[in-house]
Formats: sequence, structure tokens, C-alpha cells
Amino acid sequence: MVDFLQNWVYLTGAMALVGIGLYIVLTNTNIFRIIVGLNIIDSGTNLFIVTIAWHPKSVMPIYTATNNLVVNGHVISADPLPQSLVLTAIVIGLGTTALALAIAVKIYQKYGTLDVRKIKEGDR
Amino acid sequence: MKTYNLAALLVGVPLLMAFSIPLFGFISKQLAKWITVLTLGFEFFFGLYIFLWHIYPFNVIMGNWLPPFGENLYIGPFATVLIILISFVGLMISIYNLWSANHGDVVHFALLFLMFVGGSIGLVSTGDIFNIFIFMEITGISSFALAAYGPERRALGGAFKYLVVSSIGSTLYLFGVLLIYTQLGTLNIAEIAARISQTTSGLLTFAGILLVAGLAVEAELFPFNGWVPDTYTGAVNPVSATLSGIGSVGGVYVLFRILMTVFGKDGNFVSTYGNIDLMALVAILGSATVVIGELSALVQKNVKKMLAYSSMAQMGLVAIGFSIGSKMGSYAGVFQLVNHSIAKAMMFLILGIIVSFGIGEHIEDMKGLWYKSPFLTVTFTIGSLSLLGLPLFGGFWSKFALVDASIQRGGWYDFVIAIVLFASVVEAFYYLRIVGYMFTSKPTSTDKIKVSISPAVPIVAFSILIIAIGVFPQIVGGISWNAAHELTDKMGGYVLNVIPTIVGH
Amino acid sequence: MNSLLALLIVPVIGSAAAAILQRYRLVERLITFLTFSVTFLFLFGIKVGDLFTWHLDFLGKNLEMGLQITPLSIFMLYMTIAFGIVLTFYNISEKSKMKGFLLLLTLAASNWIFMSADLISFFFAWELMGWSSILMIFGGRREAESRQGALYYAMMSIGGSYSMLIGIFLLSNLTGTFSIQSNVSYLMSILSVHPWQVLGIVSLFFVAFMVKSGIFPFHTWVPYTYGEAPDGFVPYLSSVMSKYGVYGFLIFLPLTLGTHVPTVLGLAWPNYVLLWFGSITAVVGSVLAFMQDDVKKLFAYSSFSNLGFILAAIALFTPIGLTAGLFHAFNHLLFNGAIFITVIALISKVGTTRMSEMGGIWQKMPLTFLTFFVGIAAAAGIPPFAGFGSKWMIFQAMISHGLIFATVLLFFASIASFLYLMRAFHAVFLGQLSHRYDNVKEVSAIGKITEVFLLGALIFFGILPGFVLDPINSIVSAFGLKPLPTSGYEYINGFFSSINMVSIFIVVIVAFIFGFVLFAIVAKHKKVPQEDNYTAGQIPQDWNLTPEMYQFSYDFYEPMNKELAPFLKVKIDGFFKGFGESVEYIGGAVKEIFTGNVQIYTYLAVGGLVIFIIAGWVVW
Amino acid sequence: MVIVEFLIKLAQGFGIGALALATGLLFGGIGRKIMARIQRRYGPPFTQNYIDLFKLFSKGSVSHGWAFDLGLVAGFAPMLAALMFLPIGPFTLLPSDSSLIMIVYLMMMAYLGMAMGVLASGNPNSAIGMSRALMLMTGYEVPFAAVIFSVYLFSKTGYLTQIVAQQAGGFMNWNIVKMPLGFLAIEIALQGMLGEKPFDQAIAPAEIASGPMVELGGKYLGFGMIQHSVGLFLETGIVVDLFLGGAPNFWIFIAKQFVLYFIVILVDAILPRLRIHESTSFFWKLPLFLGILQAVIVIIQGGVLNV
Repeated sequence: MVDFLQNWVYLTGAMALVGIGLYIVLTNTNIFRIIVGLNIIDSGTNLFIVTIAWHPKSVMPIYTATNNLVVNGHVISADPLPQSLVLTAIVIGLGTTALALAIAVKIYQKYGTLDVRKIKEGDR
Repeated sequence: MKTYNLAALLVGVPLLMAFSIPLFGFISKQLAKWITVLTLGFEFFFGLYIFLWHIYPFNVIMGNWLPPFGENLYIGPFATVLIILISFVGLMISIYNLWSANHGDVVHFALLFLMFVGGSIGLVSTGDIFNIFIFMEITGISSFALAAYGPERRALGGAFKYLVVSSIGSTLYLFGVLLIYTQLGTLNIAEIAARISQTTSGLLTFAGILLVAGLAVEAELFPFNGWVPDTYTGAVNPVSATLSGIGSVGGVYVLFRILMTVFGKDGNFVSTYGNIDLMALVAILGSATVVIGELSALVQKNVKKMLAYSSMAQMGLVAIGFSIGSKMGSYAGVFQLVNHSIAKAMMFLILGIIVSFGIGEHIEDMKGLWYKSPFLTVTFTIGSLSLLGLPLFGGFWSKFALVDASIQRGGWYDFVIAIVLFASVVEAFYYLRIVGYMFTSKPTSTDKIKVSISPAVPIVAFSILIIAIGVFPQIVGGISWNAAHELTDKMGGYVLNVIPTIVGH
Repeated sequence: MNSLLALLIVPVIGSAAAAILQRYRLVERLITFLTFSVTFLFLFGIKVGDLFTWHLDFLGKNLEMGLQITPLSIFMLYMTIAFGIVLTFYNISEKSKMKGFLLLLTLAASNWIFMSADLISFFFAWELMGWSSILMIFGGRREAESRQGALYYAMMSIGGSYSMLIGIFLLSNLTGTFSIQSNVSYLMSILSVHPWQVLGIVSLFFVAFMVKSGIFPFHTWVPYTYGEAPDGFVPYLSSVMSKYGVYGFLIFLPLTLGTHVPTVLGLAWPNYVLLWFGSITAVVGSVLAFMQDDVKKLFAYSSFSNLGFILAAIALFTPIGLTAGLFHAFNHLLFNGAIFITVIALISKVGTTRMSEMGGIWQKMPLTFLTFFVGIAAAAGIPPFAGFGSKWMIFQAMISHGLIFATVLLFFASIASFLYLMRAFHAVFLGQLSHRYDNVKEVSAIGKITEVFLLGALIFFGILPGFVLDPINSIVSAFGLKPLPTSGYEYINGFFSSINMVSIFIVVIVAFIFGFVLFAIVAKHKKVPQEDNYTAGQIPQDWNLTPEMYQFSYDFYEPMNKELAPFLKVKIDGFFKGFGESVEYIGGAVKEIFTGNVQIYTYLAVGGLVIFIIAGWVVW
Repeated sequence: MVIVEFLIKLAQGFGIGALALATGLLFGGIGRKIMARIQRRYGPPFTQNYIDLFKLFSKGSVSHGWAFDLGLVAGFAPMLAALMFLPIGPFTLLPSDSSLIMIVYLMMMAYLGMAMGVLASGNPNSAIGMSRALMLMTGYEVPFAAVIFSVYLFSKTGYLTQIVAQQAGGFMNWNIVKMPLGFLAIEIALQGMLGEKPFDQAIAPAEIASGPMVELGGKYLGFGMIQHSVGLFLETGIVVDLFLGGAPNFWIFIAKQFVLYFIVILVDAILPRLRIHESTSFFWKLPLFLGILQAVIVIIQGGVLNV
């Protein structure tokens, strides 16, 4: 466990990415831009995940003769778990994006538009 | 701690079979469909075995690493009842699909369906909050694809809306999980639950809000449920049945697993750690959902959309039940969840049969269904009456328990239950209106609807089950009570069953 | 087999059989009739004090559920099932779209209501009865209207039962048990300590009962529903189903016995309030009835007006009041059943329910006409028919407490009932026979048997009321009150006087014989066709007058409208409808949240999240 | 033995019926005479009603079917039956059943029968007349009932015979002294009950051709006349028994009845006809107020019976 707030630069970056992504999703009406927005949100999330596991003074989380992970009872290594989580998250994000793009293409074929405001049926 | 590692098959088999379906698909499309039936039959009977031989509660330990370090599945009474429910509804829908899925990419449809059901079963049995995220994404992606299936273009629109809202929801969930991780350094539910009070409460509150917001998307709570009407209406009927009968179950499960087991602070009525009581927040969301869902359904003339809105409202009821926080409330919640899944899935399936005979979805098209098919009319009526909580049908008991729990809680829940009952009157109006259209009017044409055997089986099974629960509520009652115990007594009911040595704080 | 269980199981089995065979109309009708008869046979196997309990694993408790037999339940069971037999027998030849299996479900529920010993099974049976009757109403003569009628009924009925549901739990949370008996005795014991609490809980129950019986201000659904329900079911609705509310009231009315509640004119004040609800219902029903042109609606108003009489009487909860109320409940079942059965026979023959389109049908359907005549005579409370005794006792019960205003109101309702009954009688059966109805025939043989039976019952119970009063006396003593003295089957013992109905019957018969003899011995008469009547020397056909034009029955009491206008301005019906409309309007507005645009949904979600975070921040 | 007793009662019953009919017809005749004199006419002889009745019964007539016949007999028979329970002077044929409300309802049965007969004729005039008669009835029956109930409360009994017995012993014991407001109310109600002006809308000869009677001829009109006469006797008799202390013998009874009828005739002579809804609402105002006021006074005086 690392006091992740020390990495404020990366944290700000991650938050900014999420914010930018949300802004894109909320303001753009083009389906592809929305998908891009979602993707940016995903990137922000991934950045956040790796950020919480790392800070400048930590050592790598591999136990060798020279690399002591614990000093005076304090963990000083980077946390390895989030780094495995981020792989999963990236894969999931990829899958979602692929599916979203496939659906977007189909939507363009069937509805003839990429404007999300027009993707609806007559009777609500 | 009891372990029963064979139960890993519950999650493994459907996923394995799902990805091997294309192989079977090379041989025959029919075979692919039958594989889903067989797999889900296996799941269902395995679940029944666990239930009837009373093997639960137990853990499944992966690779001999004991929790909290290893990943584990925890199958307690709550998970058991949901596994049986999910696999039963899934089995029935897969039998229905033998008849209904006959155009388009049948093989991949079967794949996605099996993946969805398998993912849902994993979702309710895993003991790790990040694995919950993974299973949510598995069910999520398969359900986006399922929702987009079908010849009509509205399926695509619905699927896309679901995808966007759901992605944002799962991102919020992930953020919440990570915030908890930064505080406690663990992802195991049991350990977090035991140590939750060690965290800074401000961050905890923030994480809790993110988690509720993220999970409310799947649990169909307002204002995170915008996707519901479009997606349910757009998808083909078996998919709507799947989403409402299985998907929402998973959503609600996770929401209250997080709130009551992870965040829960035991007491007379479970509340949560942190600065604000998330249970109360969910109760407010639930009430809003019930009212908005029912009122929107009231003015709806499209029966399928009406069912979608009603689905939303019913999930609100479930959420209110759990959010009461007492044993009785959780009992009512579980019971209502079971009744709603069965009844709503059945009604979507019935609608599917009706639509396949060229009758529209509009309420006017339901006119005189009694003369065309008494079977469908009676079963649809059974479903509606069960949802309305009328006796002889399962829903009666859950609504009964829900009101009982709210009144026992007292305080502002009296107000909540008043709103809920008012909304129920509204619900009664629109359901009985459909039933009225079915019963009263002479149809324009009197072509009889011949229901073939494979779609009839699930409908008959569902109706019998609804009536069986209605007459003998103890079928669900006993295990629901255990599930309620698991939820409301988090140390005794959950944590100590997973990590017997842990010390609670 | 245990007779108590048989009363529930036999109808359910019959219902299943009828549902399976519903395609074969006649078979289904016969099954319905036979099931009613078999159920009636099982009644002979039960006696007061029978008890049957079982346990239900529900709500995490092992709840004890039970059936029990009190004198009141025996009375109600006999009454309702016997009427059901008559009705289903009549329905064998009736062509209305009534579904027998739903009627049998209603029967099971009805038996259960009268036997249940605990609130859970009471509520279960209550709701079962509710939905089966709602579904039944969907099969009416006119599609859209019957749907609306059923939905109106459903809304009121479900609203009422939810109110009762809340009451049940408030009560069971106080006592920890669902048993009716111990709950009522608990309420009784705390009445003097927490009167408002008790009153609140009991009112929640009473709303449900008032809705079911159509008591003011929940009477508005009655005309719509009765007017549109399938013809074969209306008599059951009006005669049997309205009595559930009476039974419910009687469960809770003993509360004020024995405790010291403030009194008004010697009556515990809650009883006094209830009594006023009853009286107002009686007046409202009567007054609205004589503005009606639809014959089913007219008798719907009449029906709940009579329920007002019953409520007013039982609310007194004195021996005579209780006796009068129950007696009137019985008589109402009988005469309203007779009236409605003749009315549906009539409607099935003439094919309309508008009274202004009928007229002169007595020439075509003499037996129906006679049954109807005796029915309305009984409804008007004319001796020696059933209906007189109970009304007479109600007036005595009321006035003996010095309730002059309520009594005069009830008397006014009684007189007004005379008005609407005459109007229906005239417009339907008397007056000019239109040529449209030249081919109308008397009812079938089955119908004739039913009508003769009802005619006989109306006279029999009129002149030998003791057969009803005896069981009522045992009910009264079961409630811990001193029953009225009995002195033979032909006597009605009121508070101020007692009447020998047989002697009155003989006097009237002798007078009639004398009248006929006189009629026969004086100068002869000759029969003339209906057109041949006094028109100042002219023949109606000469002015192109048809029988329909020559029939004065539309807006029969038009001059009264002006006098009653202030009362008619109070539109309770409009209140409920307006409420429904505004709910629908709000629904239309709420629906606009779900626009179909995914960005709006995203905005909603993000907005919700932001609000949560701000809320969390504020608390933080 | 029982049969002999029954036959005796039967004979007495016929006697009472005949007596009531004779008295009623006589009152009618005298009424016509008085009316004529007030209007400065000579008027028919007071035996004119007997002559009319005899004539009517001997004339042939037309019938509109059996409901018409039955209705007219049913309009007369219950009146006759009600008479059997009325204490006439010291004599009551069936004292054990002389409940007041029962008599009132038997009278209503007579109206019902009459209505059935005249409506079966199919003439719109009779329907209009009947509708008016019924509306009028909602008017006068309400104050009438209020007064009856106050008498019930005051006397604590419902038997007419006992009510009469309680008033024995001189004028000061009569209910008219003890309940003057009630008497006033019932006197006004009597005006409506007898259908005299200003409450004669139901008959209204010039307006709707005698209303209910329009189709009656010959013996049918005769039955109508009998009904009216017996009804006159019965209604005035009830008031005499309720308020004027009954009578020690038949002649005084008739005299008291005549006093009541005389008042009615006088009012009839000087007032014009009201419109129907005016008269109904009139009954709901002053007479009802008087009747209820009387009842309230009785209740305050301790009339409530604690049951």
C-alpha cells in the first residue's frame, strides 16, 4: 500500500483524462467521437490504476538479494497487483471498444446516421 | 471454513462450453443450441444439488492459496438461491431459444448467451471485488452483443445506449474498487468487510458513492437507468427476458453485496460505514425508480416498453427491500428478486410468441388474445398478477414481506412504503389494462395461435413455479431467510465463513 | 375429508375443471353449478367451533394459520353459497360471457374470508377474491366500458386492500401475532389508553371494507362496475360480494364493547361516526339512483344504498341494531338477487340496458314481471315480503337511540328507494310496448324455475322470518350481547313492538281475495289493445305517434333535479377521476425523461453522481 | 274454534271496511259541498259520492290487461288490510300487530299497486301523474316520519293501541298538547298525503287530465274512489290516534277525523296549486324542521332509551 496521493501529477493526469473523456461523451453527438471519449475515459482509469501502485521512491516489486522490499517494517516496493489489474482493464476496454465500433458501423448501415440524437424510434 | 472445489465447475463449465460452441456449430446449428440447454441444465441441477443436499455455505479455493491471498468463490445461501434462479431462467430461455433463435448467426448467439449466463453465475459466486468487475464486463459485453442481435434496427440503438451508459458505470465501479484498494490493500470481500472501519471515512464515502453510482446502472436504479427502456424494447424478446431475468439479478446482487457485506455496519438495521448512509441513499433511489418507472409505464402504449419500465420499477422495489437493512427487508428483497425474474422473463417470452405470429406489440394488438390463445392469455395473466402481488402467485408473499419489513423499520420508511404502494396501484392499473384488452375484446381475426412445444415448456414451467411459490412460499422462503441472514450479519454470515481466523473491527 | 378444507378445495378443483373445459359452454356451466351444490353439501359437515390450523414457514417464522367457524361465518357461508347455487343454476341457460372458473375461485376465496382465523389468510383470501372478480368483470357486454369499469373497481379495491395491508402490519407489529381474535382483543384492551392509535389502525382496515361494500365516499366505482360487469355475474357482485365488507366491519365492531369510550347519545363515538357514513351512503345511493337511465346502474346505486342501511344498523352494535343489520343483509341478498336476476333475464331478451328504450314488457314476460314486482316490493320494505322486517327493525334500532337526524335521513332514503324502484318498474315493464319487442319471449324453463324459487323465497322469508332470525340471534349472543326475545318463526320482535307476519299475511291475502271477488261480481270489462286509450277522442296513430313516443319514462323525475342540484354538485366520482387523470398527466411528463438519446442518459447518470458527491461533501 | 274466531274476525273486518268506506265517501261528499259553498256555488248533495260509486260499479269498462286489473285491486286491498290494525275508537281488530310503521308501509303497498295499475295502461298522462305523486311522496313522508319517530320516543312504544291508551284521561293528556309542533308538522303532511291543494299536482285535472285516473273508467274508477276514501279514513284516523287521543266511541272518532279533514278542505279551498318541485322542497323545509324540532325536544326531555 502506497500513499498514492504523492503522485499528484499522474493523478491529475488521470483525472483530466477521465474529465476530457466525459466531456467528449457529453458534448459530441457523433457516435465515433463518443466511442473515442469512452476510450479516453478508459485510458484515464488505467493511468489511475498504475498510479496508485507506484511512487518515485519505490523499488521494483521483485525480491532479489539486493532488492529489499521491506525496510524497517515498511513496504517500499511498488505494489505489483494493480499492474496485473491494469492488464485486465486494458483488455476489457479493448473488447468494449471493438464491440462499440462494430455496433456503430451497423448503426450507420441501418439508421443512415452517426448522430446519436437521431438513433431512436418513432414511438416512445 | 468449508471448501468444495468441485463447485468451480459452476463457473468453468459454461464459459468453457461457450467458447467451444463454434466448434459444435461446425457440426450443426441445432447442436449449438442444444449445448446451451445441456450446459445450463447441468448448472441448474448442480445448483439444486448444492441447495437440496445443503452443501452451502462453502468456499472454492483457487490454487490452494487461502483467502484473502488467493482468489476464491464463496457460495453461501444468497449465492445459492441466485445460482439456481439464474441457471433456471437461463435454462428455460435456452429451451425457448431452440424455437425462437432460427435466423441470423445462431451459433454466436448461443455462445453469447451461454457466456452471459456463465458470467452472471460467476458474478454472484466470486469473493473478490475486482473479479466482480471482470464478470460484470463479461456479462456486459455479451449482453451488448446480445441486445444488438436481431433483424430490427432498434436493437442496435438500444445496445449502443446500453454500452455507453454501462461503460461509464463500470468505470465508476472500478474507481470505487481502486479507492478501497488504496486504503486496505486487498481486494477480497471478506477481508475488506472485516477491516473497512480502518479507512479514512471521507475517502470511503467517496468510494461508496462511486460504487453505488456504478452499480445502479446494472441494478436499474434512477437516474442511472436511462438505457433500460430502449434496450429492453430494442432487443429480441428472449434477450429482453435474459436481461431482465438474469442481468438485473447480478446488478442487484453486487450492489447489496458491496453495501451490506463490504460497507455494512451491523446493527438492528444495517447501515454503512462512512459519512453518509448509503443504504438510505439507495432507498431514495429505489423509491424514485419505483415512482418514475410506474408512472412512465402508465402512459405507455407499447406493451414491450411497458414491461421494460415495469422491470425498472420492480428493481426499485427490490432495492427498497434490501435497503431496509433488516433481516426481513433482505428476505423481502431476495423473494421479490426471485419472483420478478421468473414472472418478467416469462412475460417477455410470451410476448415473443405473440409477436412471432405477426401480432404487434401495441396494447391494441392484444385485443381478444383470449380467443386466439387461452394458454398465452392465462399465463400472461399469471405473470402480471404475480408482479402485482396478488395471491395464489409468488409475488403476493414478497410484497407482503416487503410491507411488513418497511413497517417494522418504521420512521421514514413509512413514507417510502406509502409511495411504493401508491406506485403499485398505478402498476395494477396498466397491467390489468393489458389483461383487460386480452380478455374483453373480440379480435379482428380469429386465427388460433398454435404454440409449439419448445416455447411452451418454459412458459408452463414458469407458471407452475409461480403458482407453486404462491401456494407454498416456503420453497423460496427458507433459503431466502438464510440469504437474509448472510446479508445482515456480515461477520457471522459471510466473513468468518471465508476467513475463519480474521478479527473484525 | 375435513369439511373446512373441503370448502376451499372443492371450489378450486371445480375451478380447474371448469377452466380446462371452458370451451364447452354447457359443461362448464354445469360444473360451476354442481361445484356450488357440492360445496353446499359440505356445509352440513361444519359446526360452530370447528378449527383447522396449519403452519406456514414464512417471514422467517413458523406462522400459525387457521380456519375457524363462528356463528357469523356459518350464517354468511350458508347465505352466500345458497345464493350462488341459485345464480349458477339460472346461468346454465344464460348466454353472458361469465367465466365459471373465476366464479368458482371467487367462491373459494369467499369461503376462506368467512372462515379465516388469522389476518394473513384473511388478506390472502381477500385479494384472491379481489382479482378473480376483477378479471370476471372484463367480460362485459360492452368492451371498452367493461374494461373501464373493471379497472375502476380494481383501482379502488387494490387501494383499499393496500390500506388494509398496512393496517395488518401495524397491528401485528404491536402484538406479534396474526391471529384475528387476539389482535382484536388486544385492540380492545388498549382502546381506552391509546384511542387514536386504535382508531387509526382500524380505519385502515375500514377503508378496505368500505370500498368493497361501496360505502360513501368510496361508492363511486359501484355503478360503473355493476353496470358493465357480465350479466351473469352482476347478481353475485351485488348480493354476495358486497357482504364481505359487512363481515369485515363485524370483525372490528366489538372493539367498543365494554370499554369506556366517550359516547354520543349512548353510542361510542366511533360507532356514531360509522353510522353517519352508513346513513349518508343510503341517501346518496337512493338519490343518485333515480337519476339513472341504465337499469343495471340504477340497481347498482340501489345496492350500495342498502349497504348503507346495513352499515348504519350494525354500527349501533346493540342487539337490535346488529340483528336488524344482519337481517337486512340477508334480505338484501335475497331481493337484490331476485331483482338482478330478473333484470339480466330481461336484458338478455331485449338487448339493451337503457330503460327509456324499454316499456310494456310485462305483456311478454309475465313471470319475470311478477318476480320483479315482488322483488321491488321487498326492496321498498313492503310487508309481508322479505325486506320489510329488517327495515322496520333498523328504524326502531336507530330511533331507540334518539338518532333523529340519521333516522330521518334513512327514512328519506327508503322513500327515495320507492321512487327509483317505481321508475324502473314503470320504464321497464309497464307503459307502452314497443313493436321492437314483439318477438320477445319469456325466459327458458330453467329461468322460470329460478324465478319461481326466488318468488317463493321472498314470500317465505317474509312471513316466516324466524328462520333467519334464529341464526342471527346466535350470532348476537356470540358477540356477547343479549339476543332479542324469540317467540316463534312468524314473529319479528322489534324494540317498540312485535309483529306476527303470518297474521299480516293472512289479512292481506283476505283483503286481496275480497278485492278480487268485488272486482269479479261488479260490471264486466272488455280488453282493449294498448293503443286504444284516452287521447281526447283521437287515435294516436293518426298523429304518427309510435308506442316509443307515447311512453313517458325518460328523465322521469326531472323536476327533482332542480331541488337536488346542490347535492349533485359534489362530485366525488370526479375527484377520483381527476386524480387518476393528473397521475396520468404526470406520467406523461415523467416519461419524457427517457428521450431515447443516449447523451441525456449519460447526463442523468453524471448529474446523479455529481449530486451524490456534493451531498457527500456537505455531510463530510 | 279457531275457524269460528276467524270467521268472526272476518265479519268484523268487513264491517270495519264498510264503515270506513262509508265514512270516507261521506267526508268526500261533505268536502265537495263545503268547497262549493266557499266558492259560492250550491254544490252536489253530500250523498253524491255514494251515487257516483254505485254508478261506476254498474257501468261496463275497458281493461288494459291483467296487470291493470291486478294493480287496481292491489291498490285497494292493502288499504283495507291496514285498516284492520287501526284503533277506531275503542275498537281494534288486531291490536297485537298495530305497529305504526307497519301500517305506513302497508299504505305504501297500496300506492305501489295503484301505480302498477295506472302505469300498465300506457297513457303518458298517468305516468306523469304518477311521477308527480311519487315526488310529492318524498316530500311529505319525511316530516311525517320525523313526527312518527318523535311519537315513538315519547310514548316508548310502537303500538298504536298503546299510544292511544297513554293519552287517556282528558284533553291535557293528548299528544297535541304535549307535542304541538309535531301535530303542526303532521297536519301539513296530511295536506300532501290527501293530495289536496296546494299539493294536488298529481291529479291536476286541467293540466294532465286527472293524471293517474286518466285511463280509469267504470269499476276501475270505482276502485280508485274506494282507495281514496279508505285512505282518507286511514290517514286521518292515524293522526287522530296519534295526537287527538283516540276516542271513547266511534262517533267521536269520526268527529275528530272530520275536524282534521275540515282544516284540509279549508286550506284546499283558499290556496292555489304549487309546482311539484316547489311543494317537495316546501315539505323539506318548514314541516320537516317542525318535526325534527319536536323530536329534539322529546329527546332532550329524556326520550332516549338506553338499550
